[in-house]
Amino acid sequence: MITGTPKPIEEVLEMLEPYDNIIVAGCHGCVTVCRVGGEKEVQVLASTIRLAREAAGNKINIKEVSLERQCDPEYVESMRPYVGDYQAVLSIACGAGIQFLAEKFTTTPLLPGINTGFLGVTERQGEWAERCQGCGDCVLHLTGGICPVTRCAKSLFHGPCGGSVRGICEVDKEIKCGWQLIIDRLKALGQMENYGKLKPYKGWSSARDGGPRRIIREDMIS
Amino acid sequence: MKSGSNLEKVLAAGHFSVTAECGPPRGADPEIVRKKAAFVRGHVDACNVTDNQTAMVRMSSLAGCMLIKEQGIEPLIQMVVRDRNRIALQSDLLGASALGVRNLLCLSGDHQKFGDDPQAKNVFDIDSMQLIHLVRTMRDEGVFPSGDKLEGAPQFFIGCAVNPFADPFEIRVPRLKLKIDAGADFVQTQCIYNMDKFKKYMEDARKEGLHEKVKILAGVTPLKSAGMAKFMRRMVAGMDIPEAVIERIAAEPKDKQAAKGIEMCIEQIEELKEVEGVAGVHVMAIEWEEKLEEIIGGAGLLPRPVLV
Amino acid sequence: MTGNLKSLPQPGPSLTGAVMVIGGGISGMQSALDLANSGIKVYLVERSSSIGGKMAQLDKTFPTNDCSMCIVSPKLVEVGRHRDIELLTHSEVKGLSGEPGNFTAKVVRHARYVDVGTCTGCGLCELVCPVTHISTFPPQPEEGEKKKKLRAKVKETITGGGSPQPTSLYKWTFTVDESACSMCGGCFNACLQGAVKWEKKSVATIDQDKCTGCGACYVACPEKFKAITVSYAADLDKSIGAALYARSELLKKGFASKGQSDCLRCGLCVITCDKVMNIGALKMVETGIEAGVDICQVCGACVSMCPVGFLAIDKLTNKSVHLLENDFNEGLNGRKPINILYPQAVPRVPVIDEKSCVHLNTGACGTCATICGVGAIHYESREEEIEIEVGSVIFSPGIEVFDARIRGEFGYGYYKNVVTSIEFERLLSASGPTSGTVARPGDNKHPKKIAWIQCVGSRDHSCDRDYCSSVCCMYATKEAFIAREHDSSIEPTIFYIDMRSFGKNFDDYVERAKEHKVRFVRAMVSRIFEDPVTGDLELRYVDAAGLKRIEQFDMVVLSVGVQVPQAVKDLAGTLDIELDKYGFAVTDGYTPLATSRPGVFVSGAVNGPKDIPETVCEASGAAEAASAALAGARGNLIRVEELPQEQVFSDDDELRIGVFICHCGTNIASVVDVEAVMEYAKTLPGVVYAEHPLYTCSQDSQERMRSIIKEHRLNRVVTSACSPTTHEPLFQSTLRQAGLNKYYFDMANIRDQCSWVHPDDPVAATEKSKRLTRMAVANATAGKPLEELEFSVDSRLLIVGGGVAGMTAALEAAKQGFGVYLVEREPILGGHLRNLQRGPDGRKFTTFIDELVEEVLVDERIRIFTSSEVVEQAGFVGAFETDIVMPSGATRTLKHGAILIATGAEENRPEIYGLGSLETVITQTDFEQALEGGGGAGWENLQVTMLQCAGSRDKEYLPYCSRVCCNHAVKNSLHLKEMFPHARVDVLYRDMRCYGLGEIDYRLARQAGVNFIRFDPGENPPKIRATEEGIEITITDPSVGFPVELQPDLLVLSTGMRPRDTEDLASMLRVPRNDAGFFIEAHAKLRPVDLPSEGLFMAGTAHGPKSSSEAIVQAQAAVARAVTLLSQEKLQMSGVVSTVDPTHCAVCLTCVRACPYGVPFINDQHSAEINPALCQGCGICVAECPAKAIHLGRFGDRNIRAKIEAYSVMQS
Amino acid sequence: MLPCTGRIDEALLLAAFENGADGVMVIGCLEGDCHYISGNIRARARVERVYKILEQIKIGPDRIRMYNLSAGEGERFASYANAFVDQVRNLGPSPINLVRSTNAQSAVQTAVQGEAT
Repeated sequence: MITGTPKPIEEVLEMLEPYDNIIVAGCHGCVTVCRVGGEKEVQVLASTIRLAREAAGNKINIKEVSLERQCDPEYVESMRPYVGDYQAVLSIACGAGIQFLAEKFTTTPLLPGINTGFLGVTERQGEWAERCQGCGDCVLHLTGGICPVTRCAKSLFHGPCGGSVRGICEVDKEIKCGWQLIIDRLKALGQMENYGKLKPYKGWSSARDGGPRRIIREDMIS
Repeated sequence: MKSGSNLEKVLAAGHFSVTAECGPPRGADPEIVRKKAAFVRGHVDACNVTDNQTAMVRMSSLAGCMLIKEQGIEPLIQMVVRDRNRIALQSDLLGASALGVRNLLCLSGDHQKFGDDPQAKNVFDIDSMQLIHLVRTMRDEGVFPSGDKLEGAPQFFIGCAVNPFADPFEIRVPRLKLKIDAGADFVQTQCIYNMDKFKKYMEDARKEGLHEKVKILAGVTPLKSAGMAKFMRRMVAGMDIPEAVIERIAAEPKDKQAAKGIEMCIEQIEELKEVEGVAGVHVMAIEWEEKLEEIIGGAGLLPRPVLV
Repeated sequence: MTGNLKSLPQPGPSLTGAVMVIGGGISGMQSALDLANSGIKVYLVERSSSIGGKMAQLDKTFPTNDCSMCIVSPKLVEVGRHRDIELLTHSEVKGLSGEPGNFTAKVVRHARYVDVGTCTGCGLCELVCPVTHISTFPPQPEEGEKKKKLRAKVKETITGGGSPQPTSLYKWTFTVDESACSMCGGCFNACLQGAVKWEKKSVATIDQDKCTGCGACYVACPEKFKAITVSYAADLDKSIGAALYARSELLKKGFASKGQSDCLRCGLCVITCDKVMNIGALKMVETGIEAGVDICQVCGACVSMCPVGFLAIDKLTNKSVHLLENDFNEGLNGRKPINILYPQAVPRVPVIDEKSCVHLNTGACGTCATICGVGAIHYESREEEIEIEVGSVIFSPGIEVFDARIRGEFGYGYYKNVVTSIEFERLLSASGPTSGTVARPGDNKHPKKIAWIQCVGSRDHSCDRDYCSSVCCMYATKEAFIAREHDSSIEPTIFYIDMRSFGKNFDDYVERAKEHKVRFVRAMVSRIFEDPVTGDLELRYVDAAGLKRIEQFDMVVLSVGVQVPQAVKDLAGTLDIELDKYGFAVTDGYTPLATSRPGVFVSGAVNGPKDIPETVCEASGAAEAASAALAGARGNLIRVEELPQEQVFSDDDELRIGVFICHCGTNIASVVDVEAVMEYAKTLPGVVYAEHPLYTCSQDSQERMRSIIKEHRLNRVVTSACSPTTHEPLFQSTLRQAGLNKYYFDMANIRDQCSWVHPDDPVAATEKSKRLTRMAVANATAGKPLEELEFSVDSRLLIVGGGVAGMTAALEAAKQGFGVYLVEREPILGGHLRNLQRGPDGRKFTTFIDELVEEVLVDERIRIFTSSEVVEQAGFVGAFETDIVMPSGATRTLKHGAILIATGAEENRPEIYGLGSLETVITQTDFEQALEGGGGAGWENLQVTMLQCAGSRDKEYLPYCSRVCCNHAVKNSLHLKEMFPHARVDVLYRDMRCYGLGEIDYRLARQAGVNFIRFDPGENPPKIRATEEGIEITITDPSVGFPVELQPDLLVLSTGMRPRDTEDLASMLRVPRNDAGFFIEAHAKLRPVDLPSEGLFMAGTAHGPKSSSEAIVQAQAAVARAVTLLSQEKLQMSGVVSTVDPTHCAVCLTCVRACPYGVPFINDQHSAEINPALCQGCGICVAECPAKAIHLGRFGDRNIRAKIEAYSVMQS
Repeated sequence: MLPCTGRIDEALLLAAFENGADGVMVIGCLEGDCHYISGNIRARARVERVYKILEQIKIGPDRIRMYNLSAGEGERFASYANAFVDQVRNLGPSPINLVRSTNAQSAVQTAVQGEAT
């Protein structure tokens, strides 16, 4: 899922300074699951903003909405009837959702309420970790199912580097060396021969380096 | 001869070779390089010039190479893949070769987190292994990786670094093999203190016949003090300093520890000379270049052979 | 309710499906609840006016320090409200005839004078009753004789510290009725203010400007004329007594802060004595109050009326003065003749004590009846005798404490600062006479050094109390512990003989007490001397070193033992039950709850001294034993409530809210302006009806509520009254009876939260009441009907473990009519008891076990699986599915409604002192076996040393006390001495824990020459050398003070018990075990055989070490508890459970991870789902859900937000 | 009154402040003694979050506090309540209430109780 963290409230308040009538929009997708942008967070954030603003003698009116997903046009359209009644929308969906709103509602400023994080997994309740960078060219079959691009701090294809000590990355004690994980896994799978092969240079064009990406599947376009 | 460099020649002639290292300054003052070069000159077969080591911004490696070359030292350019994508790397390789640099060490580079600009974006377009391969392709096939023909192929004696003590244990030798397959001509190792472990490493490498495919220069660093030893053990990733080594230097009074460090380094080089497959030493006298002569000479490796 | 019994052979219609439970203490209550909850009608007969017994008197309970009242009061409420428990309080059993299955009991219901059905328990009668002392009533006129006014011959004048200060505060107005005035001038003479104008032969008049309202004239006016009338007096419409009380209260408030102690000249005392009590002993004179000390009846009414405490009863009479003692508070304070036993009493209905009530004795007073708003007081009540038909009887009348006066050397009764332990409980109790402040009775000083003296009336042959009372060591430790919690400067010391902390976690508790600076001194105190000036006490004792000691204490608590009261002994005679010489019921070790009379069962301390959890076990066990024979009649006599169809409302329906603002007598109304709150409530949106009943909870108010709901077509109801914890179920059932869903209701607690906490600020309290009412109305508006789903119950019981507990449980459950699966790991049934030989009564265990096995085998309702183990468990209460693996390796799924764990324990065999390698070192069990085999060669002169606590109470081995070893050692010693009188036994012990009647055998063993030598593992551990060559033991005998050398032939170790390996089972069933591996009960005190998960029970040594009799009791108890479930055809799930809105669920697993019970799961519809049968209703998932997709019935966001929003709406 | 403090969430606590509370007390069972095993621990975390929010938006963190009590500690409850009311009195009306109306009587507190009986 796409993860994120709440923006510091001071930053949000600063963004909102010019406005006194806004929408706080949550998303029922990934950000609900990672507990940063669901209906409950809409309530908490809206309450927090109202309190802060009223205390500062600068009351703000907030409409609280939570879209099924902010990344699908039909759901986004459901806001259209009333979005014009507000000065701005503070979205706590991921960056994709926020932009999609901005794209659809061209006259309304869209403000981010969260910092979008990464494509990750829930390691346990309250702890998420990155697993994929969406490079568009998956090599997981060669690396024991562990992504060298994401899991190695240097995205090395022939790791580990000298900074790997006892399975820990030199960058941070909390980061496991991705290459140690890959090697452990290859060993367990009996696929160490994959390690000994020189990998071709990574083609980054399928990643973000090729410009904003688009997937078109003709068979599905109706 | 792949590159025709002095180092390549010395090694090819079967001499026990010596390289050293020279870090460019954190500034634009060429005199600093020249001063360091004076300590190195005549004592080595080639001298490494580091490339923004530990992600601290320094004078560029190529400029450093040129400055020491002016001083009559054969340069060995280090090149990390952290800061440059494959376009910049190719371009710099061509430039270095054009300027007469013939020795190259391909590295990943320390993570930017440790340097001046931890907020910087890293590149890592290709990794060091792929850089070796890239250089070899350009040198041996005379083409760009893209397939286009080069207007003059670069000439490099291609090196890489290995850490015989790094985790995980089981990939140390396979990894060396991989580098050889990629195109490495020589390797310089991380500085060695644990001789037992290093000998075991060499034994494993010999089993695979790797010592015959690549020239192995064993890294050594003289210890200035017991404190430094402890610091390195604690702070430098993959540094294996046995307790006995530390005890030995710590047994000396403080003012005698530096001399002891040099004595121990010389002993170590003597010992390395006897290890089958070790083709030379890489003496990293970090900010202590003035002792190079004492060390290298002490180990009976002076004067350096001059080959034409 | 009879659904599960359809398959039962009906033993004929003649059985009576009812049980009479005698005694309403914790034992009787538990029996009653277990019976009534399994379809048996209960008559609960209790001598005193309310149930609760001794436990209600206790402050805290060991070893958890739970508040006793807190944990017992839910039981009280449940018993009080139970449809199938008929409470016969203030009643006594006078006879029992008939046969088991069909008894007829004669029960005398003493006159209570207060109607239990009408009374609301408001307590106002108790407040207004002016009587505080035991009166000496004047002789009553013979029939037809005219009542004569008494004339005082001896008079004393009470003069105060200063001159009387006339007050005309809250003045009454006295006027002369001209038509009635006899012109005698009595009033003129009586008036001290010169306010009466009178001339001979003319009518008197009163100058209102001069009159202070003292009523001297009123009293002086001769009875036959009654020419002076009172007006402008609050509550005068009720009675003069009520009016006097009202004015007295007002004056008390008015002078409360003024430090007034001189006479006010209010005249209330004089009027009370004359007009209320018809005595007329008091008169107002210039210098004060003149008392006719010879005619005073010593009722104390004048003193309680006096607003400033000017009068003292002993100055007003020449008779001896006796305070009417509050028995519940052990006489530490007083009570009124009309008295509610204690604040949480059930029924919370007073009783009038006919010995001290003035009205019942002289016809005077009668104030309480005039003040009672519901007319519940009936002076004409008379004792009545009723007959009740029951199938069985449970005898659980409880015990009393030893009369400490018998041990004169401690000065109890003379030395004021020597109290009994039960008195000390009341001193600690927040609801006790000192409101929980530890003060010594002599001078109310806070004592620092307090001593507890153990075994007062226990283990004492001299006063015929040979037995150990079992509970004193622990309660003394608890009292000392709690006393220090109340006041950390207290230094408690406990003087004891043996520390008998033999129960589960008891030793830990004692250790904690030691850490909390409770000092334990092993010494017998020989005498106490009181310093007559200071009231301090001097204790004399001999310490461990044998030195005579003298130590001063501020206060002494006598740890009095328990004993069977004479009345109980008499009752046992009436019931024809055999008692032992001490008065405890005689029972058999294998049927420990059956008395000598078939059909009559016994439970609680009358069956031998015991603590609360053991009593609760016995109570459940007795319920089981009493109902086993009545299983065929189950459900015959219970009442089924007929309820009307629930009305269905849609969201569009008009809101019609009814609000009831309760006065609670004066509880609320004396502070909160209930009328104003009611008027305010009427203004709230949706409210169509509001009223302010005097007692909303009274029976007639509830009937009225029903009719109002119908009449006004209400669809929501709000009460602003007392605590929802106690009263919400009542109101909810009224709603349901009126056809409303019971969740269309909310309640504001304006008593506890307004009138009680803000008595001094009526305005704010009223405003807060409005606010709370507004919030409750908002919440009721947001209310939604909730459904309480029903599901079928599988009536079978799974029992894991086929030892004595498991087999007993199986047999009993089968007798109760339920199918049983009995799963035993071993190939044969019998468990650990097979290794033991004989019970304390000398009968062989093997015979008993074989009989038991035989019975289990032939019972076709019991399916036995030996060599089988539980491997998988699923489902929930009422519908479990358990997989077992059978010896063939095949798995079988058993379906059942409840689970009983009886996995047992085994003898501990640590490798110490050569046990296991030397033939001369054996365990008690080995020794018992050897004795059973007749001993060995040369045993005539065998020398045996027994080492107690060998690997027990030892952190390295078993840290806990195994409870049975001391008795085991005594039993084996006696057996050996009996077989070989010349054999020698030395028992090395730490504390001989021969609790209860075990003490008697301990005494016999000492008399038989068994030598007991105490050791302390820290101070004088025995030095033991056991080798092939022999055994050498050196120990310092503290009784003589020098080392003793022993060279026994045999070293017998008491090694204790350890639980069987149940780790897998416990994790499968998700039930907790303690560090030692024993299962942890749901509640240490009141749910001793329940496991924390619903539908799971345990019995026997799986719970903790215990004797076979105790295991049998637990087995019976566990079956009783299981039957309360298994006998239900259906179980109802709570409506207050969490439900997931599947259309909104993000399937994020948050709830799955957050639920402490692991209930939510993701279903095949890709939504989280919560099984309402498993949901505990805590709402943790609701608060965590990031999509707000979970709703907790009646605690949803809409409810809470409605309340929060209503909080802030400022009233208009 | 709630079945367990585990039921209360941050949005509701903030709503109390929005609705004019000057302070909020959350009262749960003693830690380790939660009737519902872990509800009070969850509640504590939520209260801590609201504490931080109140601090950041300058309403004042000391206006919220969680207390743990057993059912038998009436006296202690009273003393906690009094202490908290005093604390909130010292803080004065919440900035919200100050802004809203100088005339409006400042409400002192709303108590959210988690009672597990």
